Amino acid sequence: MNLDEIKELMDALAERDIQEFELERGDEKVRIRRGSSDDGNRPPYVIVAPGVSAPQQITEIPSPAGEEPRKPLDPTAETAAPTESSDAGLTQVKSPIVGTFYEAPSPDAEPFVEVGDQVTAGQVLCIIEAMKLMNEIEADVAGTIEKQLVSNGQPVEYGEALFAIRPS
Amino acid sequence: MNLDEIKELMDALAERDIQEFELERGDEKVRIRRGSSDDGNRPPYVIVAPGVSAPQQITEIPSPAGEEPRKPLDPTAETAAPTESSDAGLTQVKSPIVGTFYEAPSPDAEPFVEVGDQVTAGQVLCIIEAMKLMNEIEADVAGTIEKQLVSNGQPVEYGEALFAIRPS
Amino acid sequence: MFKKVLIANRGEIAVRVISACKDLGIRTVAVYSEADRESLHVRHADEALCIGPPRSKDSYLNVPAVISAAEITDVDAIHPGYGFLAENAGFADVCRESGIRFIGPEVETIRQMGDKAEARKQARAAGLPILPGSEEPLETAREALSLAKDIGFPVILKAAGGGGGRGMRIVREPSELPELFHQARHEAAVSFQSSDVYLEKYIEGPRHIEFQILGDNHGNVAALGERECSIQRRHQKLIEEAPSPRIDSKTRNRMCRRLEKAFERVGYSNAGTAEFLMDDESELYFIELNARIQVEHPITEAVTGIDLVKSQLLLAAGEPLSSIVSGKIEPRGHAIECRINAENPKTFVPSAGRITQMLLPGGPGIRVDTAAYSGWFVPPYYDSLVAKLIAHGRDRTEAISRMQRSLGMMLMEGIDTLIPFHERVMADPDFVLGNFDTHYLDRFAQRRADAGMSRVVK
Amino acid sequence: MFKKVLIANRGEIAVRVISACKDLGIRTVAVYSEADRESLHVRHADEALCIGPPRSKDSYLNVPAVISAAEITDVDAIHPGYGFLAENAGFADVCRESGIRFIGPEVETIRQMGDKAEARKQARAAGLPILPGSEEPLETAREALSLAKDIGFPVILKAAGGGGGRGMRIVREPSELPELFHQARHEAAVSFQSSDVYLEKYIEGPRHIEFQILGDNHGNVAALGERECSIQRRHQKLIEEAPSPRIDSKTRNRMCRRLEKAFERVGYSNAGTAEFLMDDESELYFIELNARIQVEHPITEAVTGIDLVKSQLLLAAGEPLSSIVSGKIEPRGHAIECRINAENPKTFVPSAGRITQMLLPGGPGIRVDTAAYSGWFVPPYYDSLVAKLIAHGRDRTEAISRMQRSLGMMLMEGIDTLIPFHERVMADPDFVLGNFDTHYLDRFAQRRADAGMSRVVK
Repeated sequence: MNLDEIKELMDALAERDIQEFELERGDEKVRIRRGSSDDGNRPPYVIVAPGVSAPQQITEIPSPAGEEPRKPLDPTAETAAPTESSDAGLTQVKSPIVGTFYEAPSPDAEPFVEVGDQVTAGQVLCIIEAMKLMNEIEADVAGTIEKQLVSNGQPVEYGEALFAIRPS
Repeated sequence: MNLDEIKELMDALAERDIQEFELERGDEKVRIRRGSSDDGNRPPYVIVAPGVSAPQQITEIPSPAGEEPRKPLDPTAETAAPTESSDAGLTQVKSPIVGTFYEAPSPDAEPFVEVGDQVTAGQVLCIIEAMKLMNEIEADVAGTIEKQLVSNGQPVEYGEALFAIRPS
Repeated sequence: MFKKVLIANRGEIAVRVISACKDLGIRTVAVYSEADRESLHVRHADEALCIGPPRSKDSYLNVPAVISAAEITDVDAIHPGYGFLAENAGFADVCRESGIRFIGPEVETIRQMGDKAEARKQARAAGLPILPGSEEPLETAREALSLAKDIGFPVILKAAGGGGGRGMRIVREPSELPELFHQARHEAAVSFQSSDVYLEKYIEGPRHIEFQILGDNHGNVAALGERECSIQRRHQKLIEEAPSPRIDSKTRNRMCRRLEKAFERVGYSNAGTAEFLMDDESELYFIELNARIQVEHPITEAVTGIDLVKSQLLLAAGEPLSSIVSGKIEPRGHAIECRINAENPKTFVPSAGRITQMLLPGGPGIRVDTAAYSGWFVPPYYDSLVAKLIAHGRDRTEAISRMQRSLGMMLMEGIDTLIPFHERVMADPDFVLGNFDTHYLDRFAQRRADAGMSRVVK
Repeated sequence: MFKKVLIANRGEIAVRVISACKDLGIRTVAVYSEADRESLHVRHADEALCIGPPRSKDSYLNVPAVISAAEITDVDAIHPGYGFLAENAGFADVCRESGIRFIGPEVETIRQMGDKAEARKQARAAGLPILPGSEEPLETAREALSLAKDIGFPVILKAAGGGGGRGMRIVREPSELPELFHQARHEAAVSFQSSDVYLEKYIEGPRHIEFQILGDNHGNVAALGERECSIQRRHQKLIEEAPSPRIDSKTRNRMCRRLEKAFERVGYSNAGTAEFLMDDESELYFIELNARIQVEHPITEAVTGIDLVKSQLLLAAGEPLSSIVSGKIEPRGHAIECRINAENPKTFVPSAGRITQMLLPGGPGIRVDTAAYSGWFVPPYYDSLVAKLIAHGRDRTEAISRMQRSLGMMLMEGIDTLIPFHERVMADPDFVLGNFDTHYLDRFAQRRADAGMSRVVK
């Protein structure tokens, strides 16, 4: 199915007021959902083969200390998080690298930002240290820091959410 | 299924005010949902891996000669068979034992019954030979023999359908 | 060689026999009950026939149904697996009359070995060590005392008609004997309508040791070494290993040579297992012979490199033993089997149901024999064994670590299994040191209960 | 011994390394890309970290991400598996600088062995047989002819900068040489900006033979015998076996002793594989050394009983070789590995997708190494190997019959796999007789195409 066909399909759905559509054919799979999503609480659509969920539930989130109990890693959790009603409209700043999170430029300095601060796009929010290199992480959008999701000195993996910003 | 067929299908759904539709056929799978979604709590749609049915589809029906191709054994077939429209109202006489089916008491005798015959409950319909013993199989109900499902001299397994009777 | 074999069994052993047939290019016929329509043995066989409803007596134990299935599929031979019809001399007889080779010993041997007193007599005549005791019922306490002194204490008094512990008395001191003798006779008389009582040497904490036997149709027998099967719960083996941590090479060789002589004398053919009790001085006493393949045969396969089920087929077809066993057999490394039963790992209550997800471990030294798969419904009608996990290593330590690792990497979701139980045993210091006997699990359970209790008290 | 090891890999080899760590009681850290969130190595490791997006260069090949992951999880060592960072001297160097043990040979050895010309030079100096040829580029056809006559025809002319067949000419007769020499030089000049051409002995139908090496940090090296890996498609091995059907005990022992001397000389430590070409007179010529564990290591494990990955960990931790290898190593039985790739069995086109149902074979002599499971989505980003099926038997015949049987009993639905391809090879008389070389699959495909054609014509 090429792009034109997909567009045609979308038009067909709109004309006929069809809300959801799915097609699987060999390797190809298409799924379309129309209209306003008033069902924000609904978990994101996930294709779950019956078996697949099992191993995931048992895999663990990294805990460098290796001692404290680790919460189960749910592969849908990450995408699900932003859709939580309280998080609606929030933008997450995620770690682009594996490393250690620092909220301040040096141990005795003030944090770059605190919850409630107004930030501008491009403003430095924190540092991720990887291989002795300090990587500054910037805000993608202007807005208000609503949440700091990791604590100072905590190891973070790739894609881990660091801050939630309410865009202004 | 091509795009035109899909559109036709959507129209058919709309005309008939059908809310949800799903089709699986070989590799192809299509799912369509119409109208406003008020069922926000609905668990996410799950595509069930066809896994479980797989081994069944490959198991084979016994073929004592061991040479001719064998049709796939579908575990649901047996229960499905009587619900076919043409078979509605028919009663199947099944083999209570494993053995060889004989339609007549001896090779040169007439068959016990033929298609179209009226039979009474308890009337002998055939013989299943097992371990040199001839076991007479009787009709459970009175009625008309509509079908003879195995042929003379054919091996039968436990539960295999032998005749279809339309009860009178 | 046979062209086509019917497997009169289900589950992992049916799959195992089908595998051996495939290795030899033999076509296979599976039989199944209505509850086993989705079972793997049905899938893997060349042909499959439904032979009856779920209950064993109507299907897998239904001799006419099995024989009819064999006749209409025109097979040369039937492999009975273990359990069901495996040691049924009547069935073996019907096979012979129907011109179908029964894969196992001759009918007469099965019958003889099925009678424990007769088997004991044969063993004694063949020079195998048996538990010392009275051959005839004892008339008086005095007679009993005299014999007990000859044998040495402790001894056990057993009702001749007995079973289930009734009419049974363990006697540890000569002074106790007269009183206990009269108690036993009285209880025997009340329970079994006969006051006949026998006396036998009593072994306090015996180990269960068994030797694998293979015999051909030409008078040759080989003993392939032992398995230790002391980890049992209510006489159900749960963990087996080969070799035994308590049998040295010299003892093994001596016993193997004695067994070979003894079983050549009775003309034993095909696979068999001689079961022994071992006391704490490593003395072995013959108890009985199982005239079939055992559940735990893979551990012997691991340490000898000999495919026992393939051997059964070859031997039944008349092949000489020399084509299977050549030269002296020394166990190579160490193998352990854990029986993964569909049972609650604490209460041992069977757990039928659908397996929603399954992961089988792999890697070096790991073998899994199973008929289960992701999505399969474990039926409630049959025994609870759903998989056998076998770990083979260069020594016992490596075998244990591989077993621990693979238990941890194995998953059967949707049903309870003994996997957590086995993990606990593998981590138990007594197991690791080889300090156990057939009462091990009682103590193990007790210790764990005590530990739990004390934790609660604190 | 290490307390915690990070596995810088994915798929079956990551699971394999985790297994070896578990056997030694070492804690494990898995790293994974976003595409591998549901992968088994993530499940089986004690800890797991996402290190980047699906593409390998952003995750599994991303040195800073891997090193950071190792630092924040505080591991002692990193096992690189095969592929990805396994033979990356730069990565090994960063590990050393970061105070993390790289499980493999020393950085200098990796670097040396990564340079084929240098490796060849070292091998020659150490007395290993290499393909006779020119050490320097040849200036004139006359020079080439003279060398070719010394070596014997056929010879091959190769562009110094070459690759992909360009600038390559096989010369079968002295008379052809001048013309082909000029062609090769011209093509080399056009393609690689250098007209430099080398000459080497050409082996018509070489067999690919490789020897497994283990070395400790104390100067000791053991060669554990060979693997034959001639069944290849476009230089990708598909089927391997140990021992080679064409190497006898004497040749094996002689080559093992030579390799031990040669690699002790270069101070080789940890696991490695010396690759050779073998001509039709069973002469072996060294080509290169792979300084890592190989995909096909399980067949050596099967016939030697030595756990090679566990050995890597032990050796990297400083254990002496004598604690792993004792006495003379003779292969026990025969082992074959089939690579079950997620590929179309006829076109070899990779097939990503969800595995809807999976059955793994068991029984005697069967090992399956896989990271796949029923319900898993095979991602399209990495190599197509989804499982390794290893069959071990008392002899090659038994290994082949076990492989055939278990291929037939293995199932991976939802994706294409090479299972049917392997079934065809196992049934091919040339394979069964051991008559093959690295061109076998071309002939095999051609024969099948011809057979198909003639059927159509009729």
